[in-house]
Formats: sequence, C-alpha cells, structure tokens
Amino acid sequence: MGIDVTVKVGGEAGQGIQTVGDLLARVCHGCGLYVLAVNDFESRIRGGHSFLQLRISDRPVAAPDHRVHLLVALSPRTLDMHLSELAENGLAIFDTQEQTPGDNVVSIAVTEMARKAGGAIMANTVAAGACLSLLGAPDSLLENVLKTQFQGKKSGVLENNLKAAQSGMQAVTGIDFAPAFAWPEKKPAGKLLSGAKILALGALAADCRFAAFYPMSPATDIMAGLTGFEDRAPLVVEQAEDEIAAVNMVIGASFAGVRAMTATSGGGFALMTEGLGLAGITETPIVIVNSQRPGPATGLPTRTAQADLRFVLHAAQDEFPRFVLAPTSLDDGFETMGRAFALADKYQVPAIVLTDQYFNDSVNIAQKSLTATESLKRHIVTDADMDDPKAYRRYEITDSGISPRALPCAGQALVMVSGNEHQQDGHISETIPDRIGQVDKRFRKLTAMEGEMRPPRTDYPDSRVLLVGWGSAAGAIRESVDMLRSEGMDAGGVYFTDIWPFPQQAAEEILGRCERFYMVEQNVSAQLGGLIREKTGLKFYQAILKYDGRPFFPFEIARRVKAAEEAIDG
Amino acid sequence: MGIDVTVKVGGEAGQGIQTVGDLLARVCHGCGLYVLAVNDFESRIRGGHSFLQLRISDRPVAAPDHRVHLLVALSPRTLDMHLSELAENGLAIFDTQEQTPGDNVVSIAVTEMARKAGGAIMANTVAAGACLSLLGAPDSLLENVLKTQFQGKKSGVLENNLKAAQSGMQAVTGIDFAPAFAWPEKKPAGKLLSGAKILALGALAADCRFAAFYPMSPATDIMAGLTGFEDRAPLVVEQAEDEIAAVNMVIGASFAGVRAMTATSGGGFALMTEGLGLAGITETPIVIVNSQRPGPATGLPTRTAQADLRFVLHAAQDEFPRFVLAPTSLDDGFETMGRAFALADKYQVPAIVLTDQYFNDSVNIAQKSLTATESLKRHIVTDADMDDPKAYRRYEITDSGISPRALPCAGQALVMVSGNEHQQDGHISETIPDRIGQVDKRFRKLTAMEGEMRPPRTDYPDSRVLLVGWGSAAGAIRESVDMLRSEGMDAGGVYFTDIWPFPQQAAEEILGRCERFYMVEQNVSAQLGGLIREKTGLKFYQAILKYDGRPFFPFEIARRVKAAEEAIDG
Amino acid sequence: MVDVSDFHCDYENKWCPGCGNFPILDALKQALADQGLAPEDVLMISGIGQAGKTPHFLRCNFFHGLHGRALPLATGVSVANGELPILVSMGDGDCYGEGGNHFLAAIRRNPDMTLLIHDNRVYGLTKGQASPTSERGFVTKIQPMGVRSDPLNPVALALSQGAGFVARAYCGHKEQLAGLISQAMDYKGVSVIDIMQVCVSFNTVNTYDWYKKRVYDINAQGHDTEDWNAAMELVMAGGDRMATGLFYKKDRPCFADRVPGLAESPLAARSYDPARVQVLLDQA
Amino acid sequence: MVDVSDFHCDYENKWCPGCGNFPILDALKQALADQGLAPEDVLMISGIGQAGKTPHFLRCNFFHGLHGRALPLATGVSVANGELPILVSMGDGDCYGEGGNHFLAAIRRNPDMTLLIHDNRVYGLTKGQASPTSERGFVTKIQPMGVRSDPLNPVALALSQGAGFVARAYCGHKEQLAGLISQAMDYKGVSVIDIMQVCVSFNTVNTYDWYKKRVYDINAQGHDTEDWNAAMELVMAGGDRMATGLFYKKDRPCFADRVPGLAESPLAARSYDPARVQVLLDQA
Ligand SMILES: Cc1ncc(C[n+]2csc(CCOP(=O)(O)OP(=O)(O)O)c2C)c(N)n1
Ligand SMILES: Cc1ncc(C[n+]2csc(CCOP(=O)(O)OP(=O)(O)O)c2C)c(N)n1
Ligand code: SF4
Ligand code: SF4
Ligand SMILES: [Mg+2]
Ligand SMILES: [Mg+2]
Repeated sequence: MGIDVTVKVGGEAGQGIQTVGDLLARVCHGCGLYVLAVNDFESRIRGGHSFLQLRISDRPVAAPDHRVHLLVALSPRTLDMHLSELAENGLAIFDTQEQTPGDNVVSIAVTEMARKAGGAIMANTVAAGACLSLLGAPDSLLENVLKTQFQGKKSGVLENNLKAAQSGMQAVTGIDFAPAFAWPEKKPAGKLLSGAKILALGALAADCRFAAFYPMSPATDIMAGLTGFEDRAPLVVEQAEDEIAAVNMVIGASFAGVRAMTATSGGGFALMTEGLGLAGITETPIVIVNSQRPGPATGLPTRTAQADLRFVLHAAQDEFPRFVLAPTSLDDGFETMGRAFALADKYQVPAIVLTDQYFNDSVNIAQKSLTATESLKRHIVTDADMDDPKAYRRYEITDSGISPRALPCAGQALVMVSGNEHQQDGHISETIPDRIGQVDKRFRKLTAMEGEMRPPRTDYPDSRVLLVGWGSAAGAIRESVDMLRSEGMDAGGVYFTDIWPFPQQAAEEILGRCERFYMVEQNVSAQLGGLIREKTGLKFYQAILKYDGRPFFPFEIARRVKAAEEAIDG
Repeated sequence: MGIDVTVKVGGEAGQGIQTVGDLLARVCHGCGLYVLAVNDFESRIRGGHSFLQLRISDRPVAAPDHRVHLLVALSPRTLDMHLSELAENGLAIFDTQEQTPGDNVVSIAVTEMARKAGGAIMANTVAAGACLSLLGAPDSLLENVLKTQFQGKKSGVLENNLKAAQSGMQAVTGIDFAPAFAWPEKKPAGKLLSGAKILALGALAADCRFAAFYPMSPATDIMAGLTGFEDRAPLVVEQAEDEIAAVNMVIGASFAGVRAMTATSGGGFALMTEGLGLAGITETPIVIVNSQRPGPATGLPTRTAQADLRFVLHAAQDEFPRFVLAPTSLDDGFETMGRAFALADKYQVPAIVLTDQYFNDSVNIAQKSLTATESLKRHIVTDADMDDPKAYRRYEITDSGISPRALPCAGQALVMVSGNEHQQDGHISETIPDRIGQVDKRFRKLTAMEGEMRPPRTDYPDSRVLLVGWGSAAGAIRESVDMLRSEGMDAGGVYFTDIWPFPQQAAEEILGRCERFYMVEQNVSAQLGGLIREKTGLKFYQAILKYDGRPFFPFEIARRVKAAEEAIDG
Repeated sequence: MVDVSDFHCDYENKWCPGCGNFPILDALKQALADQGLAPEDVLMISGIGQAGKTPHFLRCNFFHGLHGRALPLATGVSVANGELPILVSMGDGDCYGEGGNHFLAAIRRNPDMTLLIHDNRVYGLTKGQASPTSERGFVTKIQPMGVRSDPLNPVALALSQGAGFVARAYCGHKEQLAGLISQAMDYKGVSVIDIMQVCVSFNTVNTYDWYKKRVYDINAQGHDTEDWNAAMELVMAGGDRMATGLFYKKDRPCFADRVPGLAESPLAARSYDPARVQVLLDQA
Repeated sequence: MVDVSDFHCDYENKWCPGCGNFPILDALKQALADQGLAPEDVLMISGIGQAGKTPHFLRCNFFHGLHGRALPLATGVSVANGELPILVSMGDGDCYGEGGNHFLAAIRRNPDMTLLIHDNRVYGLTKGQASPTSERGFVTKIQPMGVRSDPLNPVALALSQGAGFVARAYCGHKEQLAGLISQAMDYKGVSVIDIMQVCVSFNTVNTYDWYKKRVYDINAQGHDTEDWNAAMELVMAGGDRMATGLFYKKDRPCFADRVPGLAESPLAARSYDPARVQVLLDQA
C-alpha cells in the first residue's frame, strides 16, 4: 500500500476551514501527490459546524475515505462529533489553550498562536503548518505555497503567515504520527480544480459566450467560474431576475447565434422546465447544468444527491429529444461540457448536464490536459448555403430530422420561430399533417442522437456481480469494486455518463452478461435502475441507496454489497 | 343495431357552432338518448375553421365515430374539408343561397333564414331545426328545449327562435334521410355535462373551498365551473398573477385548513413543479388538475394529448409520495375528484388529476348520480386530541409515516412548517438522522397509498390480446375492443385510472395472463407502456399511438390492432 | 426605398374583424417603413396571446416564445447581438401578469429594444378573463361578480422605476402611434409603449367610443418630456381624460453600454479564437 | 400579559453575529408584545434566505416556503382564514427578485397582512451576489466589475401602484421599527415595510455607519402620511439623506372585503353542509 491519508478539518462556518484545506491540497498537489477535498457545509454563513475532508494519496483518488487519520478540530463540536471517526493510528488536533484528555488528542492553541503571529485570521496557516509537519512534509513545501499565495500582497502578510506556519509546525514537533509518510518530489499530476470550475472551463473551451443564472447552491460556483473570464473572452455572464428569465435569456442568445448556458439546482430547474420545452419545440440548442442537491423544495441546500434523474428526463409537457449527460469525474466533466454544447448545436436540442453538490464543490485533480477545440462546428447556414434565401424554411422536413438553422437578420432568409406547433416556415399551424410532420421530424433525430451516446465506462465488466451507477458516484463505486475484488469477490463496475437517449444496446450487452447487478445511487427509488429495467427489461438484484445528503464512502458500498452477497451464499 | 348517428357541425369560430351542438344534445338527452359532443376548435376567437361532432345513440357512447351521417357546413371550408367523411347514406347541409352540386349535399340558406326570422344570430337554431327534422325528431322536442332556454328572456326572443327552428325544419321536408330513426320517449339517462364541469362538481362535492388558477386552455373551464358556485357555497375562486402564485396560494389555503385545488395545462404545470415539491416536503394536501394538450411549449393549445404522464410522475426535484389519477369517463371524473381530495388529506400528499382537452371539452352523459359525501374525513387534529399541545410536533415520526396535522393558530399547539428538511417539530435540520428519519417517514406512507390504488378497469381481461390505455382514451379503446371481438378476435381492454403509486400487482396479474398486449396512448413514446415495463417487466407487443391533437376513433384503433395481428398470423 | 407594403405577410391573419390589433399593426408597418428598415433586418420577439401573434402577420424575423417571457428572451438576443433592431410585442396579461417580474427587470437592465404592450385590459386569446389592467368591477365569464383587484398602472410603474422612454398610445390613433414607435426605435435602451387596444370580442367596456371620448395627446399640448413630476402627475390624474403620447424621456446607458466592450462588437459577430481560449485554460 | 420574552425560541439562531436581522427580530418581538398577541396566535409566512429564516427564531406558527413565493402562500392562508394575524418575512432578493411579480399582485389584491422586507441589498444566504436593490457598481464575487443594472426602488413601486401602507425603516432604529410594525399590523390590507438591514458578511458598503449618517425619521418631522405627492417626493429625492418612517397611509378595501361574505366568517371556520352541496349538484 502506498500513501492514503485523510485529514479532516472542522469548525464553525467562517473560521476558514476551506483555507486550511486549500493550503494542504496545494502543498500535496505541488509535489505530485493526488488529493480529493470534500466539503460538508451547513446552510449558514457563520457558526454552526462544517468540515472539509482531504484525502491524500500517491494514486488518483475519486472518493472520500471513511477513516480519518488526522482530525483538526477548530471547535469543540468538531471534536465531539468526529473523534470517533479516527483510524486506529489517528490523531486529533484540538484548538484550545487547555489540556484535553485522551491520548489521541493533542491540544494546540491554534488561534492563540495565530494571534501572536499577527492575527487570528491566520489560524488556518497555523493549522496547516501543524498538519503538514505531523504528516512528515518538509517545511519548505508550505513556505513555497505561502510565498506564491501572498506574493505581492501588503508587506508583512507573507512574513506573518510564514511565522504562523512555523509556530504550527513547532507545536507538533516530537509527536510521533504513524500515518506520516515520505513525501515525493514529483511534478504536479494535473490541475487542482473543483468540479464547478472544471465545468466552467469546459464551457469556456466550448466557446460558450453567454451564461445567465439565478444564484442557487451548488450551481452558482459554475457561473462564478465563468465570470472570471468575462473580460478576457467574448463572454457575458448575467444574473437574471429569476430562473425563468435565465433560461429564456439563454434561448434568446442561442437563437441569435451564440452558444449559451445556464446552471441551477433542482428548484431552479423546476422553474426552467417550461423554457426547456420551448427550446425543445423551437429546436434551439441550449445547455442547462442541473447540479443536484437533496429536496424536495429547499431540502438540504448545501448537500448532495442524485435524485433529479427522472425529473430531467421527463421535464416539460409533451415529448421532444434531449440529451442528458452526467459526468463521473473532473476529466469527464470537462469533456462533457464540450460534448453538451456540440451535441446541442448539432441536433438543435437542449442538453442537460447533471452534476451534484459533491461533484461541484469537491476539489480534485484533473489529469487530462485541458485543450481548446481547434475549430467548432456550429451547424449554422447562411444565405450562401441556400439556393433561394427567400424560400428558406427554418423547420424544413428532412430525412435526418435536422432542419437548416439560419440566424435572424443575417441575410435575406427570414428566420421565423414559434413555440406553437408550426409549418415548415415557422408560422403557427394547427393542421394534422404539420403536427405529425414536425413531431416526426423532431423525433427522427433520435436515431443519430442514440448513435452519439457512449456506452457506460466499466471495470471488470465480465464479472459475476456488477455495481452500477452514474455521475459523481462513479468514483466511490470504482473503489468499492477494488475493495470487493481484493476480498476475492468477482465484482465489476459500470458507470453511466451518457444517460439519454439511453444507450440501451450497450447496457443490455454489459448487464445481460452478469449474474446479478446492484444499483448504487443517491436517491430513494434507484432511478437509473428503473430506467434500465424500462429500457432493457433487466432488473437489478438490489439497490445500495443513500439519501442523507452526504457522498458515498467506497467502504459502505462494499460492505452493503458484501452483506447482500453473503446472504445469498449463506 | 340501434341508433348510432353522428352529426358534424362546422364553420368559423364565432359562428355559434357550439350552440347548434348544445341544442341538438339537449334535445337528444331530453328524450333518453345518449350523446357525446366533441369539440375541435382552433386557437382563435373569430374565423378559421372549427367543428363539433355529435354522436347520438340509444346506448352510452364514450368515443367519437369516424363516420359522419349528417354534416352541417356553415362555411365553404367545412364542406371542403369534411365532405369526404360522410358515411354512404350520409348527407351534408351547406349554408348557401346557391345550389351546390353533388347529391349528398343540400343547400340551405341557413343564415338568410335566420335573418328573416329576426337575426343572423339564430342561424344555430335554423341549423338545429333542419338537423332534427332530417333525423326524424318530432318538432315539439326542439320547441320544448327552446322554451326552457329562452323562458324569461326579452320578449320576442323565444318567438323568433321558434320561427327560426320552424324554417329550418321546413327547409328539409321531403328529404329522405336514411339515418333517421324512431325517437324514443324515455326519461333522460343522466346528466348532460362536460368533463370540465364534472370535475368542478366533483371538487364542489369534495368540499373544495379555494381554487386558484391562471387561465389556460383547456383547464380554465374547470375553474369557470367552480366560479358559478362562489356565492352559493363556502368557496373562493381566485385568478392568480401566474401559475406559480396559484399553486402557492393553494398550498397556503390548505395549510390554513381548507381543501384547495388548482387546474392548469402542461405549461402551467411546469411552472407549478417547484410548488408541487413544496407540498411534497411540507406534506400539505393539495389537488392539481393537469388537463393535457399537445406541446412542447405552446404546442397546439386547443387540442388534446396524453403526453404529460411521465412528467407529472416525476415533476419536482428529488422524490416524495404523490397520487396520480386519470379519470376515464365523466362518472369516473366525479369520483376521482372526490378521491383526489380525500387521499390528499388522508396521506398529506399532493394528488394530481390528469385529464386532457378531449376529456374537459367534450359533453357526454354522466350516468351515476352525483352525491355529496355525508361526512368528510379531514384527518386534522386539535389540542383536544393531544396529551400536551405544547409538545406538538407536526412531523412526528410515526409507523404509518403520517404525522398528526394541526392547523395554525387553532390552539396551543404551534404548527411549524418548513420546505427545508426538518426536525420533527418543523424546524430546519441538516443532520443525517433527521434527514433519513423524515425521508423514510414520508416514504413509509407508500405501502398504504398503494393499498388505496384500484386495479385498472377491464373488459374481457382473460382474452388472448389486450388493449391497454389510461385516462380519456378508455372510451375509444373499449369500443374498439367490441369491434375486434365482433370480428372474432379474442381481445380485451384494460383502462388505468389509478396510475401512481402504480398498481403493480394488479397490472402484473392482468397483463401477465394475456398472450400479448398493445398500448393505446396519445403520445409519442407509449409512456404508460414504459411504466408498465419498468414496474412489471412486461413489455407491450406494439403501441397504437396518436399525437396529432385529435382524440382516438375506435375504428382506427381496431384497424391498427387488426393489421398488427394479421401480420403475425399471416 | 422600403414601403409599408413590404411588410405585408401572406400568412392568414387570425384576429377578429374590428380588433384593435389591426391599426396597431398598420402603425407598426408605417414606423418600420419610416425607419427605412427592410423586413429581413427586423426582429420581433413576442409572448403568447393575441398580441403575441403579431409577428406572424408581419414580414420579419421573429421568435414567438412563451406566455410572459418575451422580455428575457429578447434580452438574451440583445446580449448576443445588440445591433439587431428588436421589437417586443406582448399583451397586457403577458407583460404585466405572467411576465410582471421581467418587466421590472427590463427597466432596471435597460436593454436596447422597443416594447409594445397591446393593452386591451382583458385576456383575449383565452376568451376573456380579467387582465392586470382590467378595472375593478369589470365583469367576465370567470369574474361574474366583477374583478376584485385594483388595476396595475403600467405607466406609473415604469416611471417609478426610472424607465427612460415611457409612452402611452391609443390604437385608434395610428399616426401618433407610428410616430411613437419610430421615436422608441431611435431611443437607445428599453422603450415602453403601453398601447390602449380595443378588444371587440371580450371587452365591451373599453371600446373605441369609450376611448375616443377620453384620449388626448399630451405632446400636442406641449408636455415637457423631461419633466418627471409632470409625467407622473399626468399618469396619476384620475377623471375622465386619458393622456397619450410620450410622457418621459431620458438618456440612460443601455445594457450593452454597461458591459465593457459589448457595445463595440456583438458577441455573435466575434470569431472563435482557440489560441486565446487555450491561454485561459492553461492559466486555470 | 404578553411579554417580549414569550417570543423567545430555543432553536439555535443561524445568523452571523452582528447581523442586522437581530435588531429586526427584537423590534418584531416588541411589536407582537405591544399588540398583546400570544405566540400561538401569530402566524409568520416566509420565503427563502436569511430573512426567510426569521420565523425559526421566533416562537410562533409558521410556514417557511419557497424562495420568492411567500406572498402567494400567505394570500392563500389569508383567503382561507382572514382572521389570522399574518406576518410575511422576506429578503430583498426574495421579494423584489424572484418574487417581484407577487409583490405587484399583492398590492393590487390587498390581502390583510404585514410584509416585512429585510432589505440588505445583497443575497445573504447564497453568499453575496447582487440583489435587486444593490446599487449599480456594487462589487460582489460574481459581479467583480460591479452590478450593471439600476436598483429597484421598492417604496416608489409600492406608491406608484396604490399601496395603502408604505413605510421604510432602518434595522438600527428598533423602536421606530417596532412602532411601524405595530401600526402595520393594525392596518387592514397589505402593509409594506422595507427594512434597510445591514449584512455584515457581504455588504461592506451599506453598513451601520453608512446608514447612521443618512437616515432620518419623516414622521418625527411631521410628514403628512396622507399626502401621496409628498411621499413620492421623499422617496425619489436623491442625495445623501434617507427618509424613514411611514410614507403613506390610505384606507382601501382588503381582499376579504372584496369578496361578498368573506369578511364575516373565514372559509376555514365554516362547517361542511352536505345538504346544501347536494342541492347544487342536483341543479347541475
Ligand atoms: C404558462 C402559460 N399560462 C397560460 C397560458 C394561456 N394563455 C395564453 S394567452 C393568455 C393571455 C392572453 O392575454 P394577453 O396577454 O392580455 O393577450 P391578448 O390575447 O389579450 O392579446 C394566456 C393566459 C399560456 N399559454 N402559458
Ligand atoms: C428557486 C430558487 N432559486 C434560488 C434559490 C437560492 N437562494 C436561496 S436564498 C437566495 C437569496 C437570498 O437573498 P435574499 O432574498 O435577499 O435574502 P437574504 O439571505 O439576503 O436575507 C437564493 C437565490 C432558491 N432557494 N430557490
Ligand atoms: S379576442 Fe379581442 S384582442 Fe383577440 S383578436 Fe379578438 S378582438 Fe382582438
Ligand atoms: S450573511 Fe448577512 S444577512 Fe445573512 S446572517 Fe450573515 S450578516 Fe445577516
Ligand atoms: Mg390582453
Ligand atoms: Mg438580501
């Protein structure tokens, strides 16, 4: 076994827990280690109890570990709540000036030391120093990160932080911490990014030029990620008056010729459903990211879930082709955004990207390089492509179902679009032939759209038992498969990114071969499991479900599958 | 064969086509005949082409016939478009002063005669007179209906109408019309009502006291039906500023203790989905009628569809128990509204009633008597039911999943409700135990809710071939089954009113016995068919789908099933 | 030269004979011709309702969107391509009912477009329910005891929120209306014209006769369009006279002026530059 | 006798230390005590946001609904049981952003309720985006180049649409606020109090200091609350002074007064009468 250590930093909202995590993650990343930082925050700005869990490894990690090696408790509540999670050789640091009983708790006056170094605000740096020192990291690593971070800041800031780091380090000298490891000196393994950020980068790389949104956790950070490029790319990010406005703005911008997107969570998506249908019937390409959180209604606004799958598949009255994609990793997230825009454009349909709070807020390492597409296919026609621009018909009946898409006021061709059912020229029609003609035209795209769908990714697909999931749960499932295999079980994993149009044939092939399969989903009813049965007739054996708002731990998946398997064998 | 005659009246919007239909229907109803009047109107107020199709029979009829025996063309377009639909022995009346070629067309100067009788507005009465005379009805029948209608109106109005009726009758004397029949002299078979009206009556009988709505075809007439009772029942009907307001008002009213509903169509329902989720998590009973029309977006605003099934099943982020009921007939509609309110109250969940334009706008005969429930169970607790009102908890964990529901400001018990996930007392909670506790509590209701679900109605359920549908399509399917059987096919029908929680066991039992089954639905993807497969594993053999916005004709269903069956046999 | 007839459209008109929308359409065509615009250069965004159908009866590019949502739709278009001359056609229910929130936001955001509200004080297309501008007591099939709420005052609303071009017109006065539309199109930012429109089928109160007795032209009477207080006074004045014309005009930066660089070249016109994007990706 | 402490609630408060919501909560408790209401007689409906959490920190009945939708929710309650003393607590984003359309409709409909808008000119709970009342140029994490739109003017909006009780308060002046809330509760109809609230975490512009320098009490200065023009002038006045207090008050029939019979006995209180329903069914 190589390096696999988990540090948990907990305290009140506003104490800067995230900063500690950031510092540690950057230090690790800088010397070639892999990290995954998972946030668990309450829906409040100050106080309460929040934490961040950082897993450090010399191999890629894609799920949090249930064992905590180092607990940094910036508040008493943290210690109370999480001390029991410590691994056998684990240790807790507790920010206090008094002594705390228990041999696995070390009292360090973190805040007091920070104050001495120049301000309580640097408690984070003190804590980071202590952690890194315990973990056996050379002092220089944190110093370098601090130098990059505070370079050019007001004089004294860097010095004070270095002092704070030093006192943190000194406070733990002499403590023997078993999980400490030999720190590598490798190049960074990729980019250290959050899911929200990678989605923004994916949109940028896909030439998204307009993003409208109404703030909603956990989607806002995607938009914040894009905002940063507003002055350096042809891009406008606009806060709308509500989600209905956001989606309609996006449709308008796309109609006028720019790639456009919005991002929201379930409640906002609910308000966008009518607009989604408008994009459907007017065949306007748009991209909507729905970053899921537990509901219904306001639910648990800052937690994670995978419970909107069926909703996004069927949202809006009546039926029309759409894409639904749920990225399983950072790399997949970047690629998925590009595909969402490209597919939406190519088929003139809405594309929905399903992520969740765990995906958006976690910081992980994107391993593939981020490349801008050389040239973008927009599938737009101009007068020059037409024999007679005056005879242009936006909704011409074609074999492929895809009609030529011109832009308004771009030439002689009049572009006429209506959310009512229409004639081929775009004017309202209520006749039977036009209705059937347009419905069939829209649905004719499905065959080619199905052809674009990629089969699920798999690990050991020929195993006797398969664990099946989608989106952000993939990382935890994959690791649980490794655990099960290491215990001798013939288990494999199946992870869907492309969900709609459902890759039926691939699913049938893969799932038809195994003896039984388990669904692993973060919802109550095993939504993908239902879809698989609807589309393939194959029924999952059992579902490993979690709906408490927290991400899966690989260990709990493995444990539950093992218990189910033992019940069969026994 | 008994009486089975179809009269089609067509013309421009605003010409009063509906009045002709009304008169005819009331005459027929008055002497014990059965009728079904189906409207086919364009989305405009004047001009264009609309029609009404009235089927008259001595047995109950629940679907339009594809053969027209008598066509009343108040505009040239009507004649052009529908002459070809005439049955062999059929006849068309064309409103013109000129002669029209063709032996199955009779030219009658309907409007001119009306003018002579006192005003062009009475063209409807002239046309009704002509129709009834051709059909062999005694003159007195129409006269009686006119007398009831114009009793107490301005003097002269009745007289003029009687004159108009007379001239219509005279204009066709001597014409031999084969479909004419001997008119019975029986008592009316039930009540002559539209679907919209029966839903309103059902709501009234269920003690609905508040209805909020935003106008939307074809749902508005349900609300209009209720409005009429505002001054005679404890009932307020309020036009909201938008659909979002409507559903939230309904939730508020229900929270405060009155049964409340809203009615809308797909686009409005889309806007209500967030509110639906609020009702879900706050466990507030509400009733939403979604009267379907073809979409997406504005689609065909005045036509019919059954394409929102999957949407209403999964609408709103995350999951929660709900009821979805789709009445198959007027009688079923009345009962379904009562059940929707009662079930919503009993389980503290939203209930969705799915109808459509065909259901709402058609006029048919309700055969069962409309009775007010003797006493209503509201499932509401007061201080008197509590050991300690101060300790009252709105979301107490119970075995049934149903928590005691008290009303705000009704005693000592504080009623605290939150659309965030909550503690048992209603305050926000983000903890894992509260989350799991409340989700499980809500879903524990499902077992009992499933127990409330009635199996689908059936005809000849032990047949080799079954035709399966839901909601308003039931009438046409049932008749097509009769047709198929009369041609020797061993066919039966299965009609779902109760769709969610899906009556899985009953469906499995019934559908598992047949050799194969066909789905008959008004959508593109056979939505109920997908649901059946998802829930039972049973796959339909083929789907008879229609999505042109017009209701099914029994004949076309039978024809398509026959063709499919012949393809197997051949 | 462009002529009014260039905007003629063969598609069958679906309004009722005598509807006040016809003269509005005439005035609109006149204004477009006066502006020297060809049909292919005109873009109309509309909501759902009788007013929302307007672009179907006019030769032009159009997007006939959702009930209540024409303004955000048009705003998206405007952000993508601010050079397009955008007309927005909505009903009173559309703009002040379902779309009320977007009306507020449009005034705050000030995208460059001409907003025409066909205000017939009733829901026409859905057969005559009350609209936000229906007078209290107005009787409809579904409000048999009369409308309960007080009417919205759209002009006062626009003024109170700092709109820079606020006008009211009457469908029966085509020339005045054409002139106002043309002025509105010249104005940079959102221009609001509430057009009092007769609905012959469902509003038997606010008829041609009713309006004819009441309307007068404030601009003909020398109203100072820079005087906000005077404008507000005219709008709030009760009684039997109804002011029409341009109430208030003031320069405000339009949306494109508020985004650095956007006014120079439309987003839709810029070319894709992978090298530049790559730099940003590399920095991430 | 009811005492302020009766409204104390054990549930942990989740606002930031120093938040302007605390003094608002204090004033609210004071007003409720002054009104002589017991906690079990009070009903608060709220939206989503920091302001929306208010009822969790107050002993009372409550329904904490959706973001932006507290007003229609409260309206439904009011129709069902107009006798309940209904308080509505919303944020500025809640009421003027997501819920703008309902704000307009509430003024027109005039249900009897007291609407408290905690106007901190920022989205607090979602960590500091611009709100509809943020000044143009206000810099946030997601508006790094400053807010582009002009701010909404809620008081002018309410006045322009004929609201009958329009006030503005400042969270720092608890007594004035308590008095205004109490007066608002006495008023029959919708009473609007825009409460200028400090957000110490995300609004570093409109701070206690900032307000302290600007606010003054118009009622103390003898403003005539029946003078609409004077009220409008106070609201539209630019410059560095900010008027607080009751701007305008006028009697208007509230919703219940507009529905025959509703004011006499609440819908929720009437008993079910099957015989009467049967008569109606038989007539159908
Ligand atoms: C979301 C939604 N709700 C309701 C409708 C139904 N609807 C169509 S037009 C209309 C109102 C028409 O009134 P108005 O906007 O005043 O336009 P007018 O027809 O009077 O010109 C309504 C409510 C709809 N299409 N979409
Ligand atoms: C439909 C919907 N959209 C967005 C959100 C996310 N959201 C929660 S609170 C809030 C805004 C908070 O701002 P404000 O209303 O001003 O209240 P404050 O927190 O400042 O008191 C938003 C956008 C939501 N809960 N629901
Ligand atoms: S219903 Fe009224 S607004 Fe609509 S077309 Fe007819 S007259 Fe015009
Ligand atoms: S974020 Fe602002 S409004 Fe919210 S509790 Fe903190 S200080 Fe108050
Ligand atoms: Mg209108
Ligand atoms: Mg705020």
